[in-house]
Amino acid sequence: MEKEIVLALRGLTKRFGPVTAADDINLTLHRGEVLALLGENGAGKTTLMNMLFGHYTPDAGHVEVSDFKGGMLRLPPGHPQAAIDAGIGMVHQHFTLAENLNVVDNILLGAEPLFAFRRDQKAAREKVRKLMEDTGLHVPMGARVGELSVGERQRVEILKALFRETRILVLDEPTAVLTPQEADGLFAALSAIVKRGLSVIFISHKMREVLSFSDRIAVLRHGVKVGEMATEDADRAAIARMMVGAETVQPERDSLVPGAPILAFEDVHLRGEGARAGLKGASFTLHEGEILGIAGVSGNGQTALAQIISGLAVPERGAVILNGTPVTAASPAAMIAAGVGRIPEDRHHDGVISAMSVAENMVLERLDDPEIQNRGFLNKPAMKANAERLSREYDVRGPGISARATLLSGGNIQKLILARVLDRAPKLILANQPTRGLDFGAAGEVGRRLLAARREGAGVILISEDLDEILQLADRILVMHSGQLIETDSRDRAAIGLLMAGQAA
Amino acid sequence: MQIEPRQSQNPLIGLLIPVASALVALALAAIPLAFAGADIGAAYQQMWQGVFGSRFAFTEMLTRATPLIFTGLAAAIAFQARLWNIGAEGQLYLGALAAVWVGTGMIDGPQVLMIPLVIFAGAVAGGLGMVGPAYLRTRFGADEVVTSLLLNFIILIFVQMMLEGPFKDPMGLGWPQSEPILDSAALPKLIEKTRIHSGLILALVCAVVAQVMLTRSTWGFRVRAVGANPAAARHAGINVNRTLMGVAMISGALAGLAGVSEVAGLKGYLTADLSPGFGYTGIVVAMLAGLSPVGVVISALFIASVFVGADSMSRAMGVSSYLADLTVALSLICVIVGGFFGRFRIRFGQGAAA
Amino acid sequence: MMDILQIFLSESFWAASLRIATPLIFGVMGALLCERAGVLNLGIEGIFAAGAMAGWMAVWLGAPLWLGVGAAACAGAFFGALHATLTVPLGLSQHVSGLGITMLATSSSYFLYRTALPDVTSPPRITPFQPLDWPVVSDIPFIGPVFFGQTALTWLALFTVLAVWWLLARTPLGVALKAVGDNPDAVNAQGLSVYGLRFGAVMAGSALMAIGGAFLTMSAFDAFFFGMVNGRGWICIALVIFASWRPGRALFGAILFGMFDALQVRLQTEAGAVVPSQVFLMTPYVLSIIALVLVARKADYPRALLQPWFKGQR
Amino acid sequence: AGVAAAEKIKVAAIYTLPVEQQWISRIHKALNAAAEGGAIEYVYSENVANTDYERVMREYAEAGQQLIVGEVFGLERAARSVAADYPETAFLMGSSFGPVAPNFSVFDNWIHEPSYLTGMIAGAMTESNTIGMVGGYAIPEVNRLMHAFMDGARDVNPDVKFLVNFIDSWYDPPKAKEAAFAMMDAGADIMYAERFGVADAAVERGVKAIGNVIDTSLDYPDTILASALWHMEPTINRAIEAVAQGTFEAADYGQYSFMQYGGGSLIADPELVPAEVLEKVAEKEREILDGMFRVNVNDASPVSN
Ligand SMILES: Nc1ncnc2c1ncn2[C@@H]1O[C@H](COP(=O)(O)OP(=O)(O)OP(=O)(O)O)[C@@H](O)[C@H]1O
Ligand SMILES: Nc1ncnc2c1ncn2[C@@H]1O[C@H](COP(=O)(O)OP(=O)(O)OP(=O)(O)O)[C@@H](O)[C@H]1O
Ligand SMILES: [Mg+2]
Ligand SMILES: [Mg+2]
Repeated sequence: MEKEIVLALRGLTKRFGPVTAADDINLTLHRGEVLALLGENGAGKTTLMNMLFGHYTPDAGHVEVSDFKGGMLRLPPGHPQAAIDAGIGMVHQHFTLAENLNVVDNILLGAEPLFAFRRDQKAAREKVRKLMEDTGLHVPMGARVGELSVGERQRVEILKALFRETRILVLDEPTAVLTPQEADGLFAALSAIVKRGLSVIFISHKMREVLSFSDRIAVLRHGVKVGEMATEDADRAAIARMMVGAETVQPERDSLVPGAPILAFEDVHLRGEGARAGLKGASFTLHEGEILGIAGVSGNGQTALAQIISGLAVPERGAVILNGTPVTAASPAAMIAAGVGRIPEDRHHDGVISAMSVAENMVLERLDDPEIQNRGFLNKPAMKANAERLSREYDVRGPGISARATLLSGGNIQKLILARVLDRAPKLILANQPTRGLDFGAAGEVGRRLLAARREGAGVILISEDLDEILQLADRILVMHSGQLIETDSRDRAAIGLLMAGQAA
Repeated sequence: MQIEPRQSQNPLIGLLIPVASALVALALAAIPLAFAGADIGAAYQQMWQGVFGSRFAFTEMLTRATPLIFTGLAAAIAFQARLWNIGAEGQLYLGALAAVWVGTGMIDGPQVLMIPLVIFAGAVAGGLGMVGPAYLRTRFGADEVVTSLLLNFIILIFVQMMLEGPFKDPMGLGWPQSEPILDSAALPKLIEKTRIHSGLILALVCAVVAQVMLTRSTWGFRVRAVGANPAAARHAGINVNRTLMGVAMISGALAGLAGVSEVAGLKGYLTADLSPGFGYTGIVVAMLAGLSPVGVVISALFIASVFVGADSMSRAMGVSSYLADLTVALSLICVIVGGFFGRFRIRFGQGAAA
Repeated sequence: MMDILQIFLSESFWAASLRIATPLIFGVMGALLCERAGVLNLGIEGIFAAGAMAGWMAVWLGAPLWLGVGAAACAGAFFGALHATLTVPLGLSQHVSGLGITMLATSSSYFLYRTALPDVTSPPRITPFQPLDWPVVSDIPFIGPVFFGQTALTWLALFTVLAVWWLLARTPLGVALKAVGDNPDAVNAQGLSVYGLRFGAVMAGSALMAIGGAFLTMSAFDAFFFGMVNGRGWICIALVIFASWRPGRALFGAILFGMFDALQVRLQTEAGAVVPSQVFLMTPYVLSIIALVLVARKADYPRALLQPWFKGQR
Repeated sequence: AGVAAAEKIKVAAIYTLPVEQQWISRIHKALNAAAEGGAIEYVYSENVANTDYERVMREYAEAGQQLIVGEVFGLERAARSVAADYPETAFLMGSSFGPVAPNFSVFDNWIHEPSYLTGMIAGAMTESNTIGMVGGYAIPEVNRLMHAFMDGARDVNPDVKFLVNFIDSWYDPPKAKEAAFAMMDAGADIMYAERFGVADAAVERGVKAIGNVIDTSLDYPDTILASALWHMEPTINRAIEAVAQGTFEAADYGQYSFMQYGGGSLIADPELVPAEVLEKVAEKEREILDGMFRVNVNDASPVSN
């Protein structure tokens, strides 16, 4: 029996210049239903949700919500307040948090009357505390959001969306930065609320969550809704085919014999920043032709590890030996020169200069290369040729090589960085959360590239919170917890999960 | 209502908009003119005459633009690296002080030696004036907006002290001014009986060099990278602090050259009222030019034309000479708003028609 | 050394520090409001002049003093609205717009003044705010003259600090203002108007700046002069950063600067014979830089400062 | 020449500061008076930056102004070269240097004589033997008046001490006021008010003040003991007459600011200053007018003692 319709999108259309990001999309949502919205990077999912919530004014179409009395109410376009008043809560793909405010203030922002002489902090805190209890999403209430980890921030986003009498919750990639455990916790909590009548639209690239949590699946491709199905009738291959319009293959790891050691950490200590753990006596050795997977919940020392390999920091104690020579000074340039390729965790912050062109970003790390410059002057034709070749070889898609990198989608930015790093045939690759936020086609591509580099003899350090990814790509697995590394031979998800939580297997 | 970037850049619009903005600015200037009871038509004619009416008027405009090109370049280069140099005014005075220090008899020699020496001294002094704030930022995290701004006050007072002390012209009858620059160290005049001098050539050369360096050299690449995203630049192996210090030196040096040009090209000696705020106006010039060095030349010429034209007009019409600054301000605002309509368009309603 | 101690012990020194600080307090609070909302307002130097002129002119034309203060605030709000229009919905460069406003506000004030009073050879005077004469408390030694010998505008300045602090720390509006200066998307996503908040903050902040200007012509002095703002606006821009955008520290910074200036005057008088007067004139600025270097750490910059925000774009 | 006499002389003035500034206000006033008297047609530009000054001079000369008045302290050489380019135009400029033939005349505010006399009054009337002096910038025009004042005070009271302060601005009355307050705190009971703001501070503290250049006694009742006034009319009127008669030539008009020509005068408030002091001052004034006493000219920057 069909439940009542709480939300209907009617012919929503949005164009950005020549791009039609959403083309005449119709979608309905029922009470207590969980709808998964799928599609490749850039398919138009976020755009659609932004129209729903009033961030974007649609070029055509409108949004209707039920008015509780059996009728439908048309929302004024481009008006987030109206959406909020209608009981819609949205968790944005990119956090919409004020980092200078604490958790409670972020949640209360806009929820209390603006022009009041003072605020009832006590009652508000109580209400937030209760919400945390109800949802199982716990965050230190008084902490400034700027000091929280990404996972904690994601929880604040969700609490924010649920705080105001929400009956329709929109989640745009809520788990992209969560650990599997956190994600499971989130869905468990949400399921409870859904049972009480909450309707959910959620966007994700993680097939496992989609299949286990949603009731229905809608798929977008190039701004068009290409299909809808009940989750119970769906399987991975079918969904993938609908999303991409073709068959997809997952990367396969063939067996290789590792070569000589290229990087060794010997009892390395480095203080962490803020609440994050640093390294407390980490030791390991990486060989040529080997992918070393570092599993673990983010914030346990991964950042410190990455900083050292990136050349941004040197150990306070212990030794790092690269190609047989100890690393003594923090210098990214020296690392690059030594043949280390670094794929940073935060691609927007550390990976690209988004105000500069794609071509420029592709030579960012080789400004001294005589192929790129001549006596300090850039060789523009060479840069252009380089960018065209890399775009082709690594399938970087976007408005063109002279467009600013900000116009690329996240997946394409990641491909840009991969191209820049891998094209130099690095002997050592640091891949830090390389597939975050990518659709599985793009994520598969990253995996294939890393495997190809391994085949060429490179050693790879793969830091990831995605256990599936580690299990799929890594030759050896180290679990990181509280700044320490423990090697495990186990390939069992549960056993590794216990290590990640700091318990001996 | 929605603001959207224009998709295609219509070249006609690119040409039309600055012209339209200038016309709107002139129309707005009619308000104060009417308020002061002047004949508006005649006023516009006088304004045109004040810039293009004679060779003299035109050279005067170029003379006024010269220091603005230097200070505009100083701001443009620093701002490209997101180094907020608000201290061009002070650096200008440092450059001028250094120019009179070496140029008034400390040493003497032929022109080919003295002129480069004076220019070099001024550039180094101006550059050091910005290296200080840049160092305080990279070393202590002290915001360079504050330090470079406060340094303006300090340097100006310091210049006064020098002009009443060691730099004072003994023949100056007590007036706080430096000795005159030696003839061998003075920048040659370009046209006799006008004030236009070779500082203008130097400024244009600097603009072209800056343009080439910023867009074509690896140095310029690094500067832009550091400005746009210092974290990514550092991650990519660019030495951010060293780049910033270099930018500070060059930016300050350009501001210092403004001082050299004014003192060795125009006035011949240093007084504490050498600059009517060229350093601050330089920021406007640079931003108006979208931080492009060649654009700086154009916007400096524009600002100078409006000022000189309106100033001359206010005199001819017998209205308060504050009208000149008022007209410059109005033009500036109209031009940036015009620039906005060049880049964006405003759509009303749902725009479903398309 | 003895002399310096004596200066610090004298009540007149502290009274002077507070008096010198008063216009700065208004200015720094105004700049702080604007910047907290994400808008740098370099129009401050001109808005000071506009406030000085509007307040004075209103009183000179016969308005009561407080109406003059109101006129100044309106003038400030007007230029604030212009700056906000240019920088908030249109998202134009805050540097250029601010410097443009400084030019516009200054030159239009002078132009109006001169066109209204073409033939003055000596500046016309008004009867300014007088030091308040509080019963009893004015007679308390030290505290009395320092605090209770000030004019009503100084008290208003101190009250403004309290009000701004309260606004930011205790009210929902303040939370929203802080948020819009940090991440406008956060505010927008919660259904609040980014434009409205920024507009309001810039107008209110500019009104405060203008009252700072009015203090110069209606309390510190009784006539309007060309150029009498004399860089005070720029000092405020520096003080806001010194204060890490916090009202309490901004008050401290303003009074510190007032102290440096009051000290400078006294030292110059005492020791002007041995050291050039300029050495003393420099001290407030030099000490300010030293103070900044000492407190400088990663100040929590309003992250959205200088960043334009357009609805429906990323 | 007969025809020209009927026509008004075209006079333009160029000031580097606004016309309210004390110094400039005296020139402006004299020219306004001449304009009202019908002798001249008067236009002016105020607050002209030194960078722009030369252009303005040329513009006025090109526009056919017959007499150009102004002050060229910051650009002595440039101004003279402009004058050389327009030999038909008469220039009368405030300057520290001498005149240049054929058409560049100079003047300055030589009111050191009445300043000396006001110094005598201050010296006689101070009880704390401490006099405060607040100046704008330490330039010769200011310094020499301050020194004359100090000499006058020492003449009648050898024990008198001076506190000197420069505020580094022509126009910052609040700052001048603060400097004055500081001096009164340090014991000054008479203030030499070179800048706007000083007399205001004196009024607030009930202290007496000495005026300079302009008469402000009406603005500050019961405060201004005496003022050394500058009158530009003798200078301006002579120049206008010379232009009208076609006899203008390069000359130093500085002397017309002396008391002898009525360019400088003393005004004292008999209600505030005791008769015996006034008598002594009047005697000195006569000596000056008779040429029996010359006030020393000292351009060095004055300091506290
Ligand atoms: N503000 C904007 N300006 C211009 N184009 C935009 C804008 N936002 C989205 N687009 C366009 O909309 C299309 C869809 O983008 P959208 O962000 O909706 O993708 P998505 O499906 O959410 O992708 P992902 O899975 O990576 O989050 C893109 O191709 C892009 O061209
Ligand atoms: N301002 C913009 N103008 C034009 N196109 C844009 C703009 N922003 C994004 N796009 C386009 O939108 C598409 C998707 O963008 P989006 O940022 O949503 O990608 P994403 O994969 O979701 O990124 P992320 O990994 O950060 O989530 C891309 O094709 C990109 O070219
Ligand atoms: Mg998306
Ligand atoms: Mg995405």
